[in-house]
Amino acid sequence: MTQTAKPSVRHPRLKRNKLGLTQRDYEGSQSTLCAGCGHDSITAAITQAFFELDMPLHRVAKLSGIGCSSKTPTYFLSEAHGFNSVHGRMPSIATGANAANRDLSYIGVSGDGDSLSIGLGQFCHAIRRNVNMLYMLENNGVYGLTKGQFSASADVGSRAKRGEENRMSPIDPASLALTLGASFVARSFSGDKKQLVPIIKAALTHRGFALVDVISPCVTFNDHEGSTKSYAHTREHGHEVVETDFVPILHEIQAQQDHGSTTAVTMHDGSVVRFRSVDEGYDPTDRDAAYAHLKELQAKGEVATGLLFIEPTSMDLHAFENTVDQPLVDVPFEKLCPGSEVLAELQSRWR
Amino acid sequence: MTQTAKPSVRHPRLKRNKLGLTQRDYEGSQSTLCAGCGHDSITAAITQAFFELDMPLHRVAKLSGIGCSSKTPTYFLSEAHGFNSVHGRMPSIATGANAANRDLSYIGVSGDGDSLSIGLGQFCHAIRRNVNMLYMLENNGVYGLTKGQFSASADVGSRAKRGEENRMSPIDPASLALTLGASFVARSFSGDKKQLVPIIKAALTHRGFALVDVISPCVTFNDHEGSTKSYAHTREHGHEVVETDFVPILHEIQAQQDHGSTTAVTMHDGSVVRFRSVDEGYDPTDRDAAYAHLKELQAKGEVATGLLFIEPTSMDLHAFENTVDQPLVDVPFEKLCPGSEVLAELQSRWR
Amino acid sequence: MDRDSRDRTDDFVVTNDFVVKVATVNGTGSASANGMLMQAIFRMGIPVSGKNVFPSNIQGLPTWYEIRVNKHGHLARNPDVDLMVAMNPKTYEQDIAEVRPGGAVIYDSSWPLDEELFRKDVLFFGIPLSHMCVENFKGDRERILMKNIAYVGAVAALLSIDLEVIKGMLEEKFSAKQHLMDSNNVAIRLGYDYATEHFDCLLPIRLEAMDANRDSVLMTGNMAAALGCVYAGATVGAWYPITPATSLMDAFRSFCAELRKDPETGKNLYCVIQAEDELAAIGMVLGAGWMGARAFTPTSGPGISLMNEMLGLAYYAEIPAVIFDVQRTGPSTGMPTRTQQGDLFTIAFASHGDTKHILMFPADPGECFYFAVKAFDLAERFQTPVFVASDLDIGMNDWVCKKLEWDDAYVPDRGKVLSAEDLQGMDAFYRYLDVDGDGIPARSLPGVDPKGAYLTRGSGHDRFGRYTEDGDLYQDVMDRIARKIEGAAEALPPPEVRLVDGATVGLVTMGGCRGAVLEAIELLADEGITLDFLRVTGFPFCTAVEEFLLSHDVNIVVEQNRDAQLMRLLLLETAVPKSKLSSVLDYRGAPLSAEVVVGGVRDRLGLVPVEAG
Amino acid sequence: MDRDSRDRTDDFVVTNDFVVKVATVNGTGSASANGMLMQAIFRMGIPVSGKNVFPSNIQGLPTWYEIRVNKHGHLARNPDVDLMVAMNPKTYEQDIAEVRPGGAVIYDSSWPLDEELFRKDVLFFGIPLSHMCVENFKGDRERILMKNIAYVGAVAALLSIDLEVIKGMLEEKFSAKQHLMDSNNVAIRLGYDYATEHFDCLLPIRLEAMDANRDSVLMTGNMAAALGCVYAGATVGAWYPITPATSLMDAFRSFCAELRKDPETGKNLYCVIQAEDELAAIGMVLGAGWMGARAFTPTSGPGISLMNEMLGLAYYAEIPAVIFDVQRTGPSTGMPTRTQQGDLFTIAFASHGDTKHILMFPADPGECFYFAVKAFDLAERFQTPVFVASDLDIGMNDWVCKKLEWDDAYVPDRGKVLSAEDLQGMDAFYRYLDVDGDGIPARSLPGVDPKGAYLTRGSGHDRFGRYTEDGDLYQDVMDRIARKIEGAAEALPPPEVRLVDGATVGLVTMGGCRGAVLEAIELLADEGITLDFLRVTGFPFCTAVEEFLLSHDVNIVVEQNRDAQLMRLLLLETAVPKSKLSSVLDYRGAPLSAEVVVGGVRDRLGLVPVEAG
Ligand SMILES: Cc1ncc(C[n+]2csc(CCOP(=O)(O)OP(=O)(O)O)c2C)c(N)n1
Ligand SMILES: Cc1ncc(C[n+]2csc(CCOP(=O)(O)OP(=O)(O)O)c2C)c(N)n1
Ligand code: SF4
Ligand code: SF4
Ligand SMILES: [Mg+2]
Ligand SMILES: [Mg+2]
Repeated sequence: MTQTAKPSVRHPRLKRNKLGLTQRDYEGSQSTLCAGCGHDSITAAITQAFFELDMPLHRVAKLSGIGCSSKTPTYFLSEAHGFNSVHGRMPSIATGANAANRDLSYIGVSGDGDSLSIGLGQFCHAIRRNVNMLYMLENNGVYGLTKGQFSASADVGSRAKRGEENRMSPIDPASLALTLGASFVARSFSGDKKQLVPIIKAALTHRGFALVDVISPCVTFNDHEGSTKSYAHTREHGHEVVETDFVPILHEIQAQQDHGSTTAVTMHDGSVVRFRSVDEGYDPTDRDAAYAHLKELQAKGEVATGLLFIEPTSMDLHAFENTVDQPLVDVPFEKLCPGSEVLAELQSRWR
Repeated sequence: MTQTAKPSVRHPRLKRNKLGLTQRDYEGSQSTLCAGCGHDSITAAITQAFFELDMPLHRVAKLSGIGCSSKTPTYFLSEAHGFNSVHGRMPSIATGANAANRDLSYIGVSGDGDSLSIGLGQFCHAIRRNVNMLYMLENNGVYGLTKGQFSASADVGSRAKRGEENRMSPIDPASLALTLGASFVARSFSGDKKQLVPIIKAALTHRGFALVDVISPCVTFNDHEGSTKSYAHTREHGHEVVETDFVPILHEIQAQQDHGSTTAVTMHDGSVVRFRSVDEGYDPTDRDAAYAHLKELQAKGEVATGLLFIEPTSMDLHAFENTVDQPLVDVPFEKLCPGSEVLAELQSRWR
Repeated sequence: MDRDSRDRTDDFVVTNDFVVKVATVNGTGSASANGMLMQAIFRMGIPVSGKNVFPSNIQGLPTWYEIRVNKHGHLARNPDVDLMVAMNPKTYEQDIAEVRPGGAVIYDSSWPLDEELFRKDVLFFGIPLSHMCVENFKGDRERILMKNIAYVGAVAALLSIDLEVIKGMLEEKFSAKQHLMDSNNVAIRLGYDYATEHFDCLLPIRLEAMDANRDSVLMTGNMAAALGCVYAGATVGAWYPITPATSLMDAFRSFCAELRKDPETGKNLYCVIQAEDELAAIGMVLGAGWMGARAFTPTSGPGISLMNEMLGLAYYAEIPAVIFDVQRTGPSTGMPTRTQQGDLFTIAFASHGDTKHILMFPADPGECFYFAVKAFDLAERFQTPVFVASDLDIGMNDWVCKKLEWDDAYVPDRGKVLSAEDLQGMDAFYRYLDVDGDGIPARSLPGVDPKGAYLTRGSGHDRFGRYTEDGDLYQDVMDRIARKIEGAAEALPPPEVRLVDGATVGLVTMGGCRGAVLEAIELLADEGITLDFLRVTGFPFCTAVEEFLLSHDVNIVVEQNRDAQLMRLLLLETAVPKSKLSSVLDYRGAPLSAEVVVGGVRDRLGLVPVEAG
Repeated sequence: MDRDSRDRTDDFVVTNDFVVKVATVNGTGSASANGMLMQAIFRMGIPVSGKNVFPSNIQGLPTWYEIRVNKHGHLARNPDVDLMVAMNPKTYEQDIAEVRPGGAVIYDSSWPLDEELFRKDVLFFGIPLSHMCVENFKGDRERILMKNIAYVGAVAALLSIDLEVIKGMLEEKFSAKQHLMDSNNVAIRLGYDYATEHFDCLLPIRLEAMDANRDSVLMTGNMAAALGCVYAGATVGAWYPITPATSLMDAFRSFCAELRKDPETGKNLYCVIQAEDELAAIGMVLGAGWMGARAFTPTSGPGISLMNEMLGLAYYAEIPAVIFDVQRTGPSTGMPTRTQQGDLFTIAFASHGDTKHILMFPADPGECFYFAVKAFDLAERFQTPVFVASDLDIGMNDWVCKKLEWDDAYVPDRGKVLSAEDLQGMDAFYRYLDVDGDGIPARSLPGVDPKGAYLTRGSGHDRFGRYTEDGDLYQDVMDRIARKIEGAAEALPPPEVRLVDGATVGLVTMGGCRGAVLEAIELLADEGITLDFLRVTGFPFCTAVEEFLLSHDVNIVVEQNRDAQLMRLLLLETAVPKSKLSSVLDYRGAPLSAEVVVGGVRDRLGLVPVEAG
C-alpha cells in the first residue's frame, strides 16, 4: 500500500540488486522530519543496507515506538509491513511478533527517549531475551517530538538550547547493553554512512538482538554549541575503535590474507564480518574488555564507535523457548489442536 | 499505630541507644514469611542498624513494592511511617516523597522481581537521580510471593525447583548500578549479618542512592541443589572483596593508624566508612575497576560481596534540582503563594 | 439460610446435603488433603463443591477449605457450616463460632481445648492427630503432612466416605512412590480407625453414594481456559505472574508440554514468554496477533490497569488479542486471594478516548473452555481485544463440570485474513476499508505479500490506513469501529434465560454467581416468589438481553462488586429504563451464597422472610 | 452558520465580526506572527480568539491559525472563513476552497497562482512577500521569519489594525534586541505599505477599536493552571512530556523560577521532576502527597492510561493528588494536536476494581486557574486524586479572559491533617476511622510524630489501617470511601445555569464547549427556540445538576467525543430518566463551533433550519 507519494523519478540506469530491485524500491514515503535531521541519514543508510543485502521487501517487519525517530519506518521499505506502536513499548511488540513469525527480518527503530526513559525496562528485557532483531536507537540526547527536553542519554554538562545544563549521569545504551549481556553492540554516527551501512548489514544478519546506537543530531533542538550530541561535537569526539566490513555469504572470503589486526567472525548464515582494530588490540569478541575500553574513552570525553562487541553464537529467544523451526504462524491448525479423542483421554484423569 | 502485636517480652537489661531505645523498639510486627526466609534475616539486620545509628523512629520512611520482600517493612520500625505500594513502582514513590521531605531517612525494600522486571525502569532512573535513600534489594532469584517463577536475576544454569534451567543472562543489580553511575553499590548475603549491618549503616548515612543488593535465599522455592541463590551456594561462592567498618560521626576516628590496605571515606555528615581490601588492591572508589573486578569474579562463578563502590560527594536529587535546604513540606504557605499584587503585576504583561 | 431447606430423614440425619469446612495453616500440605476429600465425594457420585479460602502468603497463615455437598446439585458456597475440621488453634475461636447449632467440630485433641471454646449446641470430636502422627511418622515435615491425611481419614469415617474410593485415589497418585503411598494409607487409617473406635454417636450428616457425576469431571477454570487456548490453536502466550491468573499459564504450559511437541524434532509448537510486566505481556500479544498468531495473556486487575494504554492501541489499530481477566478483589492490590467481579467498567471501556471492548463472562470452568475458544474466534473476526472475565473462584477452585466436548469439525474463524492470492487478485489493498458494510475491514499479515504491506499505527488514520489529522477522515474510521463492535453483540454466546409462568421480576446475573442465583430462585419459589432468570454471557449486550429486561417490571441484578457495574452497563447499553433496574451486591470476596441473594431479593421486593416452618 | 447572523453596515462592510485564517508551514515562525495579529486585535479592545491548528510534527508541514473577531464576544471557533492568508502553496487548493463566497484571499504573488485556483466569488490579493523579503533581508532564516511579519503588516492594512499597536508590541518584545526590532518594523511596513498602495478595493470586513478588553488578559489554560498550582502552594510537580500538557509544566517552571526562589539562598522553593514516564510521574506525585506536599502532574490521554494502576492505589490508600488531563484526540496516540473530551469515562472510573474519582471541567483558562487551586483543596480535603480535565483548545490556545483575581485571605484547605499536638492528644490514632461521620478520616504525615505512624497500603485494610483479608472489614472501608467521594459533589464549583422563561429543553455541556453552546442558544433564540443552559463543572454531580435535568423535558448534551461520555455519566449518576437525555456530538478534533450545535439541536428537536431571510 502506498503512503504519501514521493516524486517517483526512475533512473533507468540505477543499479539493481539480486532481486532486480533498485535502491529506490527500498525507500518509503517522503520524510516529514526537519531538514538536516540525523534520523533522515540513518533512514538512508537503512535503505542502502537492505538493498545491498538483497532483502525481499515484504519479508521485513519494521517497528517503532513514538518520537521523531519512531516516525522513520514510514520513510523506508514502503512494501514492508510496519507497526508504529506506542511510546517505549516497541520491544515487547517486536518480541511477540518474532515469537509468532521467526522468519521475517525485524528492524525496530526507537529514540533515546523511547528506549531509555519510558521504554527502558522493555529495552533491557528484549536484550536479555536476545530477540532476533536489529534495534536502531536514534540517539540525539533530547526528546525531539515534544520539543527538546533532555533525554536520559544527555551527557553531564551538555547544555539545552535554552541554556540549562544536564547534571545527571547519562544512560549509555552501549555500555548498558554490554552489562546486560547483549550479543551485538554497535555505535555509530548518522553522519558516517560508510561506517553505518556495514554495521546495519551485520546487525540484520546477526541472530539475536543487535543494538545499533547511532548518535543522530537533532538540528532543531540539540545541535547548538554546548550540546554533546551535535554534529560538530560528535565529529570531533567520535572515536572509531574498530572498522567493520560485511561480507555476504556468497562472496569469496579472503579471510586470512589481511594484516595482522584483522579478525573475522562468521555469522550463523555463513556471511562474515571482518574487523580491523583501529585501537591497538581491541577485540570485539571480548565483552569485558570492550566495556573497559568504552569507559576509558568516555572518561576522556570520547565516544567509541564501531561494531563494539559481537557474540555470534548466542542463543536467541527461540533457542531459549525451544520453538520449532517453522514460524508458528505457519503451523497448520491440525498440528495445534489435539482433537476430541485426546480431550476425552485427558479428562479421564480429572475424576 | 500498632500492627499485629508481637509477643512483647521486655528484657529490662536490654541495651539502650542514645535515644534511650532498645533494639526491640526498632522491631515491627511478627513476620509472616516462611520460617528460614532470608528476608527475615535482612529485617533483623535493618533493625540493628537503625538501632545502632540512634535513628528517631518517626524520622524514618520505609517503602516497598509488592512481593514477600516488600512485605518486610511491616516487620521493622513499627513507629515509622510506611508505604507498601504497588509492584515495581516504589522508586517513584520514594522519589516524590524525598522531593517533598528531604529530612527523613528513606529505606526502600524491594525484591528482584519488583526491581529487575516490572520495576527495572524506575529502579534505573532512581539511580540516575541519585535519590537519597537506602535501596534494599532482597535478591532470591525467584518471585517468592507468586510461587517460584524465575526472576531476571536468575543465573544462567540455575535450576528451578521443578527442574527447568534458566538460560537467559541475569540482570546483575550491582554491575548494572555501576554502569548507570550509582553513587553507592554494595552486595551482601542475608546470612552474613556481620557484613550486612555496617553496610546498611553506611548506606543510610550516604547522601544519595545506596544500593544494597542482598542475596536472600527463598527457602520455599529456591534453596535446593542446582539453585545458585541457595544458602549453600551463596556461602560457597560468595567472595568478600572488601571489608567495611562504619564509624559514626561522634566516635573518635583512628583513621590512618591501620594497615596499609585500609582506606577511609568520610561521609557528608562526618561519619566515616573504613575499608580493608580483602582482594589485593581493590579500590571501592574506582568505579570502572570495581566493575572489572566484579565481572572477573563472576566469570569464575563467584559473587563479589562488600561495599563495592562509593562516591560520597555525588550530587543527589536535591542538588540537581537546587531545592532549598528546608523540606518543602515545611515551607510555610506564605512563602509559596505570591499574593494578589504579584498576580496583578504578572497579568499586566499578558495584554 | 433457613434450616428447613434441608431434607432430613426421620431420624434427623441429613444425607448428601451439608457443609464441611476445614481450617488449617497454609503451606502445610492441607490443600491437597482437602482436595482428596472433595475428590472422594465426587467419586461417590455426589454433587460437591470445594472452595479454597487462602491468604496472600506462602506459609504459616490461616487457611480454610469449604466443601459443600448437595444432592440437588446446588453447589454455590454456603456459609452455614455443619462440620468444622478445626486444625488451626489460632483460629479456633472464630471457626467454632461459625458452626451451626446442631453441627459438629473435629479438633486435634493432642492438646486440650480451651474450656471457653466449647459450645453446648455443637458436638465436639477430639482426635489426637498430632500425637498419633508423632508416634507413627518420622521427621517434622512428614508428621505435618500426614496429620492432614489423618483428618481426611477421620472425616471419611464420620461421613461414611467409602475407604476404597480413597485408597484408589492414593494408588493413582502415588503409583510410582510406594513409600508415600504407604504413609498415606497409614495416616488415613489412623484417623479412620480412631473415629470409628471412639465415636459411636453419629453425626447428623452423612454421605450416600449417588450417580450424579457420571458425565462430569473436576476442573478449575484456569485449567479449562488453558485447554481452550490449546484447542483454539493459540501459539503465543505472554504473561506476568499474578494471583489468581498464574495457574492458567502454568496449565497452558503443561498441556503444551504434553500435547504440543513437534513429533519429529521434539521442539515446541508454541511459545510462552514470561514477560517483565503486564505492559510487556500485552505488547507481546499484540505483536503476535499482528503477525497472525492466536495470542493471549492471563492476568488480573492490576495487570488490566497496566495494560490500559496498549488496549486502546489494539482497539484503534484493530489487532486481535485475547485477555483472560481472572478477577480478584480490588481496587489496587486489594485482597489478591479473594474473588470479585469488579473490573467490568475497566475492561468494557479500557484506555483513554472512545473505546468499547468485547467481554465474555463464563459461569464455570466448562464455559471457560468453550468461551476461550470462542474468544479467539471473536478476536480474529472482529480484529479487536476480547476479554474473558472469570474470577478467582472459577479460576482456581475445583468445580464439578460436565465433561468437555470437542467437535473435530471445528475450523478456527480467522476472520477476514487475506492470502497472497487474495491480495494478488485485488486492485489495491486498503487496510481499513469497509468493503462488506459490516464494519469489518480485511487484514493482511506481514510476510505474505508485498501488496498487503501497510503501517499499523495508533495515531490518526483514514480508511486507507494512511496517517491523517483530518477530522472527517478520522471520524469515518471511529464510526466504523463503533459499528463493528456493535456487531459483536449477536456473535457472542447467547445469554442463559429461564422463564417461569407468571413471573414479572427478573433475576439477572453473570459469571460465577449463576449457582447461587439459581438456588435462590428455587428457595424463593418455595416461598411463592416466582422469578425469571437471565444470565448475561457477553458484552456488548444482544437483543435477547434487552428484551428480557424490557419485558420485566423489575430486574434485580446480582453481582459481586460495590458499584453495581453490570447493572450500570445494562443501564447504559440497553433501552431498559432506570425504573426497571435494581441490584443485589456482595463484594466481600467470598463466592456468592444463595442466602445473600434471597435476602437481597426479599429486601428489593419489600418482602419479609417467611417464618421457618 | 447562516450568513445573516452577522451585522452588516449599509455598504456591506462587516465590522468586528469575521474570521481570518492563516495557512502556513510549521517551524517557520508563523506561530508568533499570528499571535501578534491576535494580540493586536485584543489591544484594540475587540473580542477575539485564536485557534492554532498544528500538525504533530516539528517542521515543514501545513499549519493553520484561525482568528475570530466578534464584537458580541462569541469567540468559539467558526469555520466560516472571511479572509484566508494563504501562505502555503501545498494547501492552496483546500485553503482557497474554504473561503466563504464574498470573502478574500491573500497570497504570496512572488510566484503566479495557478489559474485553476482562482475563484470568481472571492477577492484575491497577491503580495510578493517572498520577493520583498529577499530584497530586504539577508539569510534564509531571517527571510523566512520576516515573511511572516510582512503578512501581518498586510493584514493590518487590510483590516485597519492600528499600526501603532503593533509597533508598541514590537517594542515590548524586542526592547533588548534593537536589530530584531528593526527587521520586524521593516517587515511590517513592507506588507502594510504594499497593501495600502496596491489595493484600493476594500475588504468586506474591518476592525474598529472597542473597549471590551479592559478587564481582560490573554492567556492559555496551561499557563493559568500552572499559575493556579503556584498560588495553591504546590511544591512538587512531576511529569513526562506530552502534547498538549507539556506547556503546563513549562509554565509552572518558569513562574517558579521567577516567583519561588528563596530570597536568601536563591534556591528553589519547589521541585519539578521530569519523570521517566507517566507511571513514575504519578508515583512521584503520590509519594509527595503522602508526605504532605501539594503535588501534581499534567498529562494527556496516553499518560492517563499509564497511570491507571497508581490511580487505584491513590483512591484506595486515600492519597491526595492533582492530575491535569489536557485532553487530545484519542484513542491511543490518536491525533495528538487535536482537541477532544474523550477521557471522561477513563478518569471517572480509572483503575480496576470499584473506584470513582473527582473530576473538574474548566471551561476556559480563567477557570483553569481557579479550578487548579480548588483541585488541591479538594484533593487534600477528600484525600483522593482530583482530575482537572481541560483540553488542547483550552490548554494551548490563547484566550481572552477576565483578569485573574486572588484573595489574599485564602488559606489552603489541608483537610484533616493531624499535627504532632493533635496526635499527642489522642488516645490512639487510626488512619481510616470515620470519626466525623462524613466518610473522611484524619491523616497523619510522616515525620511528624511516632503516634501518627501507620503503613499506607493498596492491599486490603480495615478501618484501623491494619492489613485484612476479612470481607466485612474490607467492605466497611470500601463503603466509607464511596460515601466520602459522594460528599465531594457539593464541594465542587457550582454548575453554570442560565434559565430562560418558558424553556422546556435544556442544553447541557461542559468545558470548552461553553462558548459554542451559548452562541448557539442565542442563534436558536433568534429562531424562536428557547433553551436553558447547564454547564457541568464537576463530578460527582451535585443536586443542582440533577434538578436541572429532571426539570426539563429534554436535555441535549453537547460534548466532544464519540460515545456521549458526559451524557452517559449523567445517566448513570443522576436520577434522570433516559427519555430526557439526548446528545449532540462532535469529535473531529477541532474546537466546537456554534454551527454544529445549532444543527444538532434542530435535528434532535426535529426542526428544519429556518430559511436564510
Ligand atoms: C505515553 C506517552 N507519553 C508521552 C508521549 C509524548 N511523546 C511523544 S515522542 C516523545 C519523546 C520522543 O523522544 P525520542 O524517543 O528521543 O525521539 P526523538 O523525537 O528525539 O527522535 C514523547 C515524550 C507519548 N506519545 N506517549
Ligand atoms: C501489577 C502486578 N503484577 C503482578 C503482581 C503479582 N506479584 C506479586 S509479588 C510478585 C513477584 C515478587 O517477586 P520479588 O519482587 O522477587 O519478591 P519476593 O517475593 O521474591 O521477595 C508478583 C509478580 C502484582 N502484585 N502486581
Ligand atoms: S525535532 Fe529534532 S529529532 Fe525531530 S525531526 Fe526535527 S531535527 Fe529531527
Ligand atoms: S516464599 Fe520464599 S521469599 Fe517468600 S517468604 Fe517464603 S521463603 Fe521467603
Ligand atoms: Mg531523542
Ligand atoms: Mg524475589
